[in-house]
Amino acid sequence: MNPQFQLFPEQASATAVHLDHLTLYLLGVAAFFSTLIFALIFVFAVKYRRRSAHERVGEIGHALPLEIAWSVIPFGLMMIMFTWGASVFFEMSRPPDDAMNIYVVGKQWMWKTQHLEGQREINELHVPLGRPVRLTMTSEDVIHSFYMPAFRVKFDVVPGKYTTAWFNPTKPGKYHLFCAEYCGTLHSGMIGWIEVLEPAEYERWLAGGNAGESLASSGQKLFEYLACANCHRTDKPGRCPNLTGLFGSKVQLTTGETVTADEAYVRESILHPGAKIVAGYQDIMPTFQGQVTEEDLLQLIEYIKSLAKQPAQGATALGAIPPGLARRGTTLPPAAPAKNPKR
Amino acid sequence: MAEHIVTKKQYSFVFGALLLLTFVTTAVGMMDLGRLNVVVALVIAVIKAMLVVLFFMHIYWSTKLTRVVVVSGLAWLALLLWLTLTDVLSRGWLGFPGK
Amino acid sequence: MANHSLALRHQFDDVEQQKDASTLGMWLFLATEVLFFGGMFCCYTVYRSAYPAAFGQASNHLNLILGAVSTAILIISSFTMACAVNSAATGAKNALVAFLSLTILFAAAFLVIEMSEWRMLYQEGLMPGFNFTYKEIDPAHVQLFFCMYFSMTGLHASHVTIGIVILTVMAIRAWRGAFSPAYYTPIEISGLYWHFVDLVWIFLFPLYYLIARHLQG
Amino acid sequence: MITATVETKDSYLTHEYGVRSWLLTQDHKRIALLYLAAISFFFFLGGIFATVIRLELLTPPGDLVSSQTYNKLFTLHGVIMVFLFLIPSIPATLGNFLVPLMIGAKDLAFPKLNLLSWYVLMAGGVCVLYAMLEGGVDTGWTFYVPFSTSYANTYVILTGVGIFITGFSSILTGLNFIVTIHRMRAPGLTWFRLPLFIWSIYATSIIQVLGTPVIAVTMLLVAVERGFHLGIFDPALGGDPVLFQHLFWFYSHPAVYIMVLPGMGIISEIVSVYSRKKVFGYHFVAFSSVAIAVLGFLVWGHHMFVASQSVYASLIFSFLSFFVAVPSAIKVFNWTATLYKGSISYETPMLYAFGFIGLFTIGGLTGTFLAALGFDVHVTDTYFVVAHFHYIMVGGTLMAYLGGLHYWWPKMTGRMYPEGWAKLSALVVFLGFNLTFFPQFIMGYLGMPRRYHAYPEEFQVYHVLSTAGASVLAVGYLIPAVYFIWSLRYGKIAPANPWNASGLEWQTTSPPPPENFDVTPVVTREAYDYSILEEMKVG
Repeated sequence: MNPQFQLFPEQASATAVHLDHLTLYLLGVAAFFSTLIFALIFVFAVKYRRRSAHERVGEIGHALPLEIAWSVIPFGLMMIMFTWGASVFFEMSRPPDDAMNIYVVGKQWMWKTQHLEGQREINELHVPLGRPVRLTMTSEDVIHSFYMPAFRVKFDVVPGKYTTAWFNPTKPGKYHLFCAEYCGTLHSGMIGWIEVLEPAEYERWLAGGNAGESLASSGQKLFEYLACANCHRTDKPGRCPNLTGLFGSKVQLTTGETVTADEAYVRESILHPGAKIVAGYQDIMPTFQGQVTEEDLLQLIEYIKSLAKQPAQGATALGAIPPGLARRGTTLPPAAPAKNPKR
Repeated sequence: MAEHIVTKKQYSFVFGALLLLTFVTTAVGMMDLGRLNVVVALVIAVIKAMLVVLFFMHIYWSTKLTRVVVVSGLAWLALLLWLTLTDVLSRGWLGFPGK
Repeated sequence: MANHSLALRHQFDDVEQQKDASTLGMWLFLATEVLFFGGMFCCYTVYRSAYPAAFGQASNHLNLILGAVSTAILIISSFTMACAVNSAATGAKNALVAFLSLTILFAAAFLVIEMSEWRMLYQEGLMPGFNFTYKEIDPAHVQLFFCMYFSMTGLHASHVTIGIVILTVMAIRAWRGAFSPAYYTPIEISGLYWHFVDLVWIFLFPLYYLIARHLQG
Repeated sequence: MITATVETKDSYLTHEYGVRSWLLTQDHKRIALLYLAAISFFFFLGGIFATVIRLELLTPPGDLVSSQTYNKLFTLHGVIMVFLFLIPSIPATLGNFLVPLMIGAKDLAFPKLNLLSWYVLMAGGVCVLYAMLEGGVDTGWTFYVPFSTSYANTYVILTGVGIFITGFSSILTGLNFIVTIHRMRAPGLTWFRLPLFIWSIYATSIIQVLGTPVIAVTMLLVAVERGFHLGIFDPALGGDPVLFQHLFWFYSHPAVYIMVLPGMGIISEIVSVYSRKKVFGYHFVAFSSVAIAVLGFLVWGHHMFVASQSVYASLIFSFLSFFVAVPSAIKVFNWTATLYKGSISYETPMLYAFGFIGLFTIGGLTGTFLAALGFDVHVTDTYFVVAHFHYIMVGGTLMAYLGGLHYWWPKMTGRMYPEGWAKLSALVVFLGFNLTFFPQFIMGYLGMPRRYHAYPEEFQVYHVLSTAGASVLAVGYLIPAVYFIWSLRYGKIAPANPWNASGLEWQTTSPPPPENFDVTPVVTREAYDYSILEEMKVG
């Protein structure tokens, strides 16, 4: 599969094909202009070589139409590059709705991947053929970059936030996974393999081996273990917002702003609870920084996501705050009925 | 125009205005005007800065070249802020983390 | 005429050219300085737009009165500096020395106030890297506010200190009679530098002391 | 005007003797030679690192040096080549020597500041060298946070301070040039009679003055954050590592133009002289330099398409990036058109100029590839990028620098270099360069990430080719080093104007007297007017 001498990388996704078409256009433009320049230089250099010390030179100082032509024509060609490049980029940036989600955590110097079904891998990723895969990625330490040349996919994995990449494998096989952002001593050892399996084979792989419980249920256990459920109750009004139906909804904050409860929001709420406080609630939640790992966070997020898919149980929580909990230094508007959860 | 000597009297007027504006901006800072606080504070700061640049630093009487230098310094700063904020403020517009 | 031909350096044709060159050089240096502080202003803007509530929270730990007073003091020093330039241009040597000394004095007073504010923040446990014990709302981003506060006021304070050194040298030279209405470019460009230091503070004051006060979450 | 006097005149080289006369000189020509000595040292030091890197990459496993050492090697190669060689290279040596001469001035506006700039560069260099001797630094020349602030265990602060200091050298040099070009031109030397080298140096100085302070303050923040354990960029404390990248590239992208713009100026001079024609489209070439300097500040985000910058910002940066390509293309076309109906001779500087135009064309075109969003996603942080920027920085800047050094060597030293050897070395450099870096384009598109100590076997073919090329290239750089030094003593005595050029710098003796000109020249013609030389010869 990997010949010792190749000029073009493997094309294992539809995006790869689209990108390679763009590449051909770019190469065509480059070939045309470099050939033109090289040929002109060569021809002029030979034809007008100096034959005597006093020969007359042609006096052409400038020519406006020529200047305009060689400014406008390359610019036109470059605007095609821009538009084409942007359209491929949008394709790369927008995972389809039906994509299966896989979580990736980078750390010095390994890749940890988690399937929703619970399988975890290190420096490997098994995916089924023909199904779009969406990666939600973060890093435990420094910036890494998840790079799969065969799919033409690369995106930085940044500590403190989530990033997204996606691909749709169209060819079974084993492909390189690289870290493309320099991350320290063993940067070149932070490599692995992506294995694209036939769907049936993938199901077999999922069923066997280290399959544990699903990410969401690991998250639920963690939720209970960390005693989150003491305040974030789903059965009756609690001191903290009800998390049912939270994920993906709009949340009104005490500052009057509205934010969408996405992965980043949930993550920030667990680590920096005071940063965004839901209208109608107090800043009473302790930080969990240092107590949960990035992988734990992803499990918690998956659990909270799973709550969003279930119909909300019981009535929406009413945010009544015991007066004793009001804390010095926080000025909050009078408690209002909160439809939205908080941290 | 070899030299334009600004008199102490002219300086005194500018000085008075600057002190007054400092007082006003502090007083307004103590009131809660919501979003207006930012606007007022920055507008007053810009007015004060202009007074200093124009009169204390003699830009009002200076050559075109000096003005170009001043404007470029500020324009480049605006560039840095503008293009950085282009990214920071538009994060997440596509609806996917990191996009 | 003999007086200032001594001050003419060999690479210039005449005094006018030399003065123009020095002034232009100083302005270019100030343009550099704008971008030098600009990097930090950019960080401030990004973080303030991201965490307005924490910035409001943190801003309330600064002493507004001290901030306003130090602003006024810097403006006074700018005024005395402008008067120094005027005295140099009119050849009033004693007034020049006096105004330069006053400027130095006010600059020193500014530093004293600033150091006392830093000391108070240190004691309150609000100095990241040295003593940061803040545990209330959103400590991480309050920390960020104080990181930016100390970086920017620290950089500004170092400029004030350099300014004091420059002005001291100028005052000594003026006292020895180095300047005349025909040649006082060094005074003029030191003045430009000093006004720039004032300008930076004119923006630091509202950004840290004023505009975030009422934004707490 | 063309003085052919044989009498031995007082020159800046013989005016004074002794180490003190050099180390305390305020003569821009002597300071230029101080820079030349310093940056030559840094170039060969950086070159040694490059050699070890290429040798390590000969085989797929990391077997020659440890990965930690390898990381330090490419970091120091980058830091030294970028901050201590390329950025000071053309402006501080050739620019320093030529700006006053070309505009008919006695010196730069601020000679003391000029000397100070050299000492500041040396101070920064000493910091970096000390960090290197103490154990080096392994963050990459980009110092990305949070690796540099929280995870690296090497001498980050010392190196960062070194870069902070060298930044001021660059700022002061640029400031000096701008003031000099504005205020000290000879009578009659209007803006549109200036040599194009002056235009390009002017444009470069704009970037130095307005861009460098931002990298300085960024390195300062990194040092402060690391030194005091603050959280300015640290995501664990709410900071934003991508903000660091914005600040870093705000300078470091325009820095590429600090490197290549002066090179373009040199090429304009050389192409004109050896084809005995005015530069085609003088105004376009002149304004394109300023346009590149300004537009260069609008495009830094194209280094961050996959860095989790917003898609919208990426679109804007990509769009703006294509605008920089237009003035670059204008220059290439105008140089080519200058050759048309010229009277072309092939002295060494002209060979380097041909090399520059060819390699810059490839470097520039691949640059537009990288500005195209989708394409960049695949090749960023791979060898494709490595190849691209070496085509610009080595194929462009270094070729121009060597061409300029040959062209003005007679003026600087009063001696001719050996033409035969020089032509040979130009050829060796060109071939060696292409063999080294062209395979890296292919390797990059295949997916070989940069900064890899060990790599999968399928890339070995290209690495072997690249290493072979690097050894040829090393020979190509050593030959000039030898014959330049040789020529100082044994080279033919140079006449005042060996190339029959028209610039003011050729109208004084070689080497020039300490005050540059016996009489301040008065300019009455446009640049590159060779007819006057012909008239004088015939008449």
